This record gives sequence, C-alpha cells and structure tokens, in this order.
Amino acid sequence: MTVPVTIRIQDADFDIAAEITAMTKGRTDIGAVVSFTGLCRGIEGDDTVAALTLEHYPGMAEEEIQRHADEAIRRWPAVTALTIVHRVGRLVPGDNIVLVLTASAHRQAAFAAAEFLMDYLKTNAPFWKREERSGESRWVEAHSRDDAALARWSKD
Amino acid sequence: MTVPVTIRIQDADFDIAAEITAMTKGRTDIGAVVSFTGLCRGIEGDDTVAALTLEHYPGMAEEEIQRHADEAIRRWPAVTALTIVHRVGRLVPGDNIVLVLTASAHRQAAFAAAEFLMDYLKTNAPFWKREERSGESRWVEAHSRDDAALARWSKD
Amino acid sequence: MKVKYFAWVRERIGVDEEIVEPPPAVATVADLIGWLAARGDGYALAFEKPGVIRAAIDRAHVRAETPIAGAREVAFFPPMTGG
Amino acid sequence: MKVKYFAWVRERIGVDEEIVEPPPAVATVADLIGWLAARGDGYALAFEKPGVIRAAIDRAHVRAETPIAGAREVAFFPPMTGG
Repeated sequence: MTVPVTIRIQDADFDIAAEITAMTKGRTDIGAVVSFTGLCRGIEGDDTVAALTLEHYPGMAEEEIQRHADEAIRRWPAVTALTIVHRVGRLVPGDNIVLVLTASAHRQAAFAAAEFLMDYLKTNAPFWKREERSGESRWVEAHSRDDAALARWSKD
Repeated sequence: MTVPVTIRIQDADFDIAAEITAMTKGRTDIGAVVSFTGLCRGIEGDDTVAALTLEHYPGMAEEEIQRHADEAIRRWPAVTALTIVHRVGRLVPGDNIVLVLTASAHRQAAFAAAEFLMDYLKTNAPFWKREERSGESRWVEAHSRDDAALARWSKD
Repeated sequence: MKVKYFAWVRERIGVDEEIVEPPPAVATVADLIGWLAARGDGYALAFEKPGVIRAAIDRAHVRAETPIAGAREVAFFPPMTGG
Repeated sequence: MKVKYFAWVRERIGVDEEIVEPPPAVATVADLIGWLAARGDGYALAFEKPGVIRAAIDRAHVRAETPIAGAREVAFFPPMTGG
C-alpha cells in the first residue's frame, strides 16, 4: 500500500485537529498518531523575541522534505501516513511554525518517524529564521545540538 | 515554576486542538508541543475488531497517572506542561482512546516525556481493554513488547 | 478490609467489591489470594494462576509478598492494557 | 547558469538570483565561490568564510568539491535553521 504523504509550505496557520482528521478519516488501521508542533517562543535565554521571519528555498524545500518523508517510510515500514506543514513569513510568539504528523498501527514507529523528521527539518531543510529581539533583527544561528540530534540517525 | 499538569479520565471524546490551546494559551516559553493520540483500530492482525470497552480503577488510575506525570517532570526538567486524557467505556474503530500532550522550550524533552508517559500508561496504569471481535468479546492480553518498551526507562 | 476486583478477575468472581475479614494468619497479598481462592468456584477460577494476578493496596501497586496489615482497600486485577 | 542566494548571503550580495557565466577554469562549487567573491564588496562579505556556506545544485545539497558542470541552478545559503 502506498503511504499517503502530505507536504505543504504556506504562510497561513494550520489546524492540527483538521490535519489529523484528514489523515485518519475512513481508516481503521491507525492506532497511533504523533504530532509535533513547533511554536514561536517569545523568550530566548534572557532576551525577549518580538517576531520571527521565515524564508525558504521554494521548490528545493518541498523536494527535500519529500525525500526525507520517503526515507522515514523506508526506515519505519509500520508508518501508515505522514503530514508535514511548514510555515514561512513573519510569525509572532505563540504562533505555530511547523507541524509533523505521523501515524502507525503501534506507537513506536510513529514516535521514531516524527523525531527523525523533526531532526532533519531543523538541520537540512532549506529554511532560515530571522529573529527580532532587543530592537534588532538578526539571522538565527544553527545549533550544534541540532546537528548532534541528527547524527544519532546515521548509526541505524 | 510549577509545571501545570492536567489529568482526566472520561467517557467523552477529547478535542486535541482545544487541549493544545488550553495548554499553550498565554505562554511564550513553549517552543515544542508533542501529542500522542491512541485510536481504536478496526484491524488486529487478520481479524476485524468491532469495538473496545475500557474499564479502569477509579481513584487509583488518576493517582498513578499523577505519580508518573511527576516522575516525567523530575526526569525532564525542561518539560513545561503536561496533559493526559484517557477515555473509558465503549469505543468503536476510529475513536480516540488516549491523549498525551507534552510541552517544552525545545523538542527533545517533549518527545522523551511523551514516550515515557505512553510506555507507562500501556503497562502500569490500571486500565483494561475488552475487545469485540469475530462475534466474541474477550479481554485483551498484555503485550511483552509493552513491557520491553517500559524497561528502557529504568536504565536512565 | 475492602477487596476490589477488575476486568476478568471481577467477571469470574461475580462481584466488583466486597468486605472480607481474613484470619490473622493471612499476612501477605499472596496469603490473601490463597484464602480468597478457597471461597468458591468463581474465586478459584479467578486465582487459578496467582502469578498473573496484579495487586494494589490502598491504590498503590504491590508485590505478592507485601504484608496486608493496615490495608483499607486491596485490589486484584489482570495485567493492565490501557493506553 | 542561474545562481540563487538565501538569508544573509542574499542580503550581503543584494540580489536574490542572477545569471552568471564563469570561465571554464571554475570547475567546482568551491571555485565558483572564489570567483563570485571577487565580483564586489557584497560578494566578498557574503563569502568571507567559505567554510560556513552551504550549497545546492539543482535543488540537492552538494559539497564544496562537487563539480558544477551541467548545473542549471546553483544556490548558496547559510546553515539552515528551519523547523
């Protein structure tokens, strides 16, 4: 069976409940759904963040996410559906940034695939965040902890 | 800061989006929300499942979940909010059974706490499932894979 | 003390809770299982494999060797299958 | 070939894409970075630390030593910070 994969990059907000319903509707083989929602924080260390602006590489971003969705399905054949929505544009604290939804019969595959996809999105998908804090606007630097999180999947 | 913990055992369905909103509303310290939703499957191996009936030990179920929510917060101090909703009563394929929501600034703590809580709920929380399949009603047997999933947390 | 039964333990015994007064020689959870098993066919069937039965005293999981002295509520049930 | 720039690479250079025709000696991604860096102050600033720059050819990640022969679209950008 082909695993349904939904990938969208959009300015608009997403509705988690609607995305889960779209993924599970009419299916009785799904026993577990894991969602990861990334939100814009207003606090970064001791600083206040006023807004984030997300830029992406149109075309490449969708293709790279699709490639890694395919890889997740290859690694965890028990995964039965995937949805990835990434927002771009200007976002303020509390706004949704990214949604990863994974479904499987039992929970292990759904959890593992969701973590894998998030680790990948953080480090390899062509998106860049610009942050407004303390009256200045600056590009967010990549975190070494995200590279470390990604590295654990190459041992498999 | 005290971490807000919501625990409910109920017959009624839950609304994931409303639970996430209740958890994150007015907060700007949350950067990651992980949800796990367990659903009633209609297929179990080659068999068709018509319904599940969930029984619990009132009082003990809430207390045990609270104990493990406290334990999750102790193990992952970066967790900033937890919600656990478990349904009881008769459920049909596609119905929600259980919801675990975890929030943190960065994703690792939210993922780990959600997996820990689900592994715990599967094996130690006093709930029992009765399954209607092939015209018969029978109690679901515990899975050794769930005991194995729980065991990995005792190495920490 | 109050004894509560859940899932197929409850079904085999036929009641969901009852008040029992075991003699002083019944000191542990395992002793109580043995004493209850002798109360009738339903009890014997419920406790035919004591090794699979889980127990809680005053809403906390306990082992077969745990003493029951002072317990207000003892519960017996099969391995849990929630989540 | 078309060259695209993102995030602070784009800001420093001042355009988001352009058509360039490097000479045949410019064989790899690293060569192209060196050649572009000589086109002006904005380029020099964008590529002042070539080691941090990431590149893609025709929408797939590539390394500095990857040949650019046949490339239709080459993109340069900082380490990604999505998710």
